Amino acid sequence: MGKANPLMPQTVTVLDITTETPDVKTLRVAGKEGIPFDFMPGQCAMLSVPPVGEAIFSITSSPHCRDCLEFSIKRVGDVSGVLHELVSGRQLGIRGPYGNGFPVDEMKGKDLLFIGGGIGLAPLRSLIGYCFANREEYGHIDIVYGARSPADLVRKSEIGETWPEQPDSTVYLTVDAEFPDWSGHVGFVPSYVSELAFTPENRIAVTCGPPIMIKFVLQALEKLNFAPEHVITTLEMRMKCGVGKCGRCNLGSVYVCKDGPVFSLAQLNELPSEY
Amino acid sequence: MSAALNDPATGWEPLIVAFCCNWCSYAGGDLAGTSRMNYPANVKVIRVPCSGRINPMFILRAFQRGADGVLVAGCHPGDCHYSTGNYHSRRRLSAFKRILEFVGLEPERFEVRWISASEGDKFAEEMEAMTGKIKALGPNRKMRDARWKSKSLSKQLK
Amino acid sequence: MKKLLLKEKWPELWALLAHEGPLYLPVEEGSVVLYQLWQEGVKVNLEAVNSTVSPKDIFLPREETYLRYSCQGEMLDLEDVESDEPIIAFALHPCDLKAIEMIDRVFLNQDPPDALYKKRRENTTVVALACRQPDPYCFCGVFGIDPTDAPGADVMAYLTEKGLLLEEQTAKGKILLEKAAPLLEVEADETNITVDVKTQDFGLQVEGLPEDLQERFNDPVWDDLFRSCLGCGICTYVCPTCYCFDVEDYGHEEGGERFRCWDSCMFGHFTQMAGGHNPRPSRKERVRQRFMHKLCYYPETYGEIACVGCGRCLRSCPVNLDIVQAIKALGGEKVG
Amino acid sequence: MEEQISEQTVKVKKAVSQDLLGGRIDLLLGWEKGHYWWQSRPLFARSEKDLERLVWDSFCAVNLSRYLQDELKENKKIGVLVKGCDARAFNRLLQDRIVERERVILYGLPCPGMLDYARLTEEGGSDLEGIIEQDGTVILQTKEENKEMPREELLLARCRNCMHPDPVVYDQMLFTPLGDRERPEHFKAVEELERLSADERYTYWEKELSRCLRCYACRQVCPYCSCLECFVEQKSPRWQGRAYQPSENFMFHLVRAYHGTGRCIDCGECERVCPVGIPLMELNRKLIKDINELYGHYEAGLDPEQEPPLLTYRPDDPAAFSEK
Repeated sequence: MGKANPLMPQTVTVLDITTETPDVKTLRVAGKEGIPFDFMPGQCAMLSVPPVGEAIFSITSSPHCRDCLEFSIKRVGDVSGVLHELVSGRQLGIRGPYGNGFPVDEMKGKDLLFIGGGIGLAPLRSLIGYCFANREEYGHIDIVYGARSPADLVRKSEIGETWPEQPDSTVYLTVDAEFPDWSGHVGFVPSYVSELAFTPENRIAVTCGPPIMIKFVLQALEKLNFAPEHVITTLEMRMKCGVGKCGRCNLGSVYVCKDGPVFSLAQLNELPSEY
Repeated sequence: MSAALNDPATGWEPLIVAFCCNWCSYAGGDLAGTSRMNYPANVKVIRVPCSGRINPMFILRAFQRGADGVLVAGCHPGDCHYSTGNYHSRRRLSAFKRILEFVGLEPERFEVRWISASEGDKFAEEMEAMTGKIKALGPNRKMRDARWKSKSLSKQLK
Repeated sequence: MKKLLLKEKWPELWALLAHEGPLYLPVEEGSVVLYQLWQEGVKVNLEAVNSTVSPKDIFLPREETYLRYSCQGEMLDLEDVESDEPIIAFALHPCDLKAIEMIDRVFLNQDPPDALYKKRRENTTVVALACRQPDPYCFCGVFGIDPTDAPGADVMAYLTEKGLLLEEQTAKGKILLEKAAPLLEVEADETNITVDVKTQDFGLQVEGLPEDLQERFNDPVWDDLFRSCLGCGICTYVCPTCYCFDVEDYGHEEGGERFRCWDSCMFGHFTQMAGGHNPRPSRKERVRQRFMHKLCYYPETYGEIACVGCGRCLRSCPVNLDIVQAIKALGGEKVG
Repeated sequence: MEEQISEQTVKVKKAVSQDLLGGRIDLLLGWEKGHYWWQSRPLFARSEKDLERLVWDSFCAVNLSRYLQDELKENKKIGVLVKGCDARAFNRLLQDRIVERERVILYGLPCPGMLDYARLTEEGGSDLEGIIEQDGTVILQTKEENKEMPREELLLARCRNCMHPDPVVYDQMLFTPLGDRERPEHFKAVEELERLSADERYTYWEKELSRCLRCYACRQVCPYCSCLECFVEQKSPRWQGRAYQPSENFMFHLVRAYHGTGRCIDCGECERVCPVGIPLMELNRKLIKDINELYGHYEAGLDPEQEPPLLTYRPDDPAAFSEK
């Protein structure tokens, strides 16, 4: 079913749903034999709940997890709204994977700097998981992650426990303002990045978050002398087909759904800034 | 309505959607019920705060999804709980009724009636009368969405 | 060898072909000519040069259901909806076929191919009709299209005084003409069937324009060109090379269908994201997108401007903000 | 007439150039020629050079008031050339508080009606080369011989029905007003449809609407369609589906027309721009006719102070349904 028609989804079952923050939930879904398709970190999938429709989400789990796919989803629209209401056991439609994914091969042997904000951790988490699973391929790993408030930090067990315990890696957390139960760093992600003064030598920075955060992170990295080729981000656009045909996610002649969503800053500088 | 009831071959029964104003007509319907007056089960009542709340899109949506007739029932002019809602709806719904007829809907399929909270008998009579007229006309196909399939009865009873 | 179908036998041919499967041909309704399904009583118009809306909907229908779903409890059942009918597309003009070739590149040649489109393309036998005289809006010559020749067609047809001269160009075309054989006669006189059709060129010179535009995304020309645009979707819907679509569900929580339908980059909600952000928030960005796609992005990928000079946007745009105006504003004019 | 029109163009240019070049207005909305002699398109003039392209001829059909909603966001004061219908459209926008009167200067153009290229070619053939206008007649120049026709018979359908060729609101009237007209056949098409049976009417509309492409040109061009969010794009509830089903066609066209009850200025722009020739004015005029019959004569856009009929009521109003 659905092999011939790229728009045709297959069904997967919701294994469970966890509430991450007041507006983010993580869904774990699986087909009869675990993950419905192979994918690489940074790729996306189209989830559908009829009659509400389809929407594209980045895959949050790491490819080495074969049992299920994870999606951390923020409630912003109709489809994300109905996904939040699903209960475990319920089936939904899925098709994918879409997009290019992160350049995991080019990143080999490099130190990595992951910069995430809010729900922007979703695609990064897949990549972080991949790098930890292939730990010997990569150098030192720094993770800078922030959110509006402590309550808005997603994947708390990973950012708080799993990742800091990994060898040769550091996790830096920050929130936008002072909170009574927060003893960590306070401040916006971009300024924290500047403060931490990462050096660009042999390092690749990967950032994902709200557009305004990305904008200032890119500026901060530029000031730290990161070459545009070594700064990587992912874009979000409205998509309908996922296969470069329906016509809405293009930046010039490049389609975010198939040529992206991952771009280096060098690539983005060459494209119309329509995102 | 179940698919079976809507199928002419197996004994078609009309489906009538009645938008009833909370303060008069819905109470009139209640009174008809508590006074044990009989009115046909074909009528599905939707309570609205005022006949002035009726957006013509409600009426079209009802026809799209299988209504054979639509009734809007409100307080008598002058008796509106919000003082002038039904004066406005009289103008609006008159214009809308005419345009519905202009594109080919039979006049009997869309009606407006003023029914007060004390007129339980009138409520029952109007429902009876409308059901009779629609039965005579037969099922409505106009403006109905051919893709719409009735939901199963079990789901509706939930 | 060309075969002649006498005028008086046309209706017989329509009836015969329609019996085989859906037969689309130019049908006149008042002032409008559209490619519609043939049925008894429709007014076929083979004289019309360009239909009001392009015949692209034969291959990319305005609306196409491809999935039915049903949901019982937790279970979701998704079922492919397939249609396998042999289609006949009759009297398509060379420019429209050239446009189909342009859509083919996106929908067939680019991985993954679009299954729905592919099936329709494969199932369709195309009879092209050579133009005899151009419409005042035609400017296909600007793009090097020969209005009397459609290499991609299965059968090539020519209007003559007596009727239609038909010539097979492919195996599919041969089958079609074999079916029609009883109605056809061998035509001895084959001269004078193609005339030299000269379309106007508005003084356009499009060579080099795509390359030139690559640097002009932020050109001030865009600050004014869009102003008269009303923000309707006429240009994209009548255009033979526009192919954007939307996907939508119809039904309720128990069952229904999913279909795709035409959409237009001229609409504000086309790129509107769920969270409210819109990368193309105003008519300026949308007008730029439409013309840049035709004149720069598409050629960047496929080497050819995505316009065939059919003139439909010149005819139908309520404010004459058509592709010729855009090309002129962008400097695509002959010098001197 | 060709000369007269050109003369008129000169006069229009003169009138507006003082204001534009003198800085009284930042932008002038007028018309310029399109690619063809039968097309005039909107001109957004800011300079003397722009003004050179200005024309006022028999093809200036586009309603320029429609652009005010957007252009007033960027310009302090705008001058607009208005025909009779454009001026009523302006009143409509005033009434909905879309525009501020003091930020607009209206140059009134009494309008003899705009010519319809489709009618011209119907009479003169598709190879029509041009026209010459002479008081009330049009000479069609064809390859063979010229044909003379009464101008009235070559107008756009909407102009043949126009009762108010003179702008009802203006700051400066540029030419001698033409006076109101009687249009006894104004509701003729509506009355003919009314005489059909319900089923015949339904078949008629189902067929006419089936051509609808949902390009929304009728909405975009309309001076009463100024909602920031149209019901068509509303997401929850989702009223308008995107399918081309009869039910969806009726939803769009009935609601679109109905939203114009007591607000439609009868300008016919929707019908003019419809690329597939849907007789939209028959729906709009039906509503105008019924409102007139039920609640007294009203013409939208004539007087912005007069309350639109659906915004008011009288306790003794009649109804189109039984009130027993």
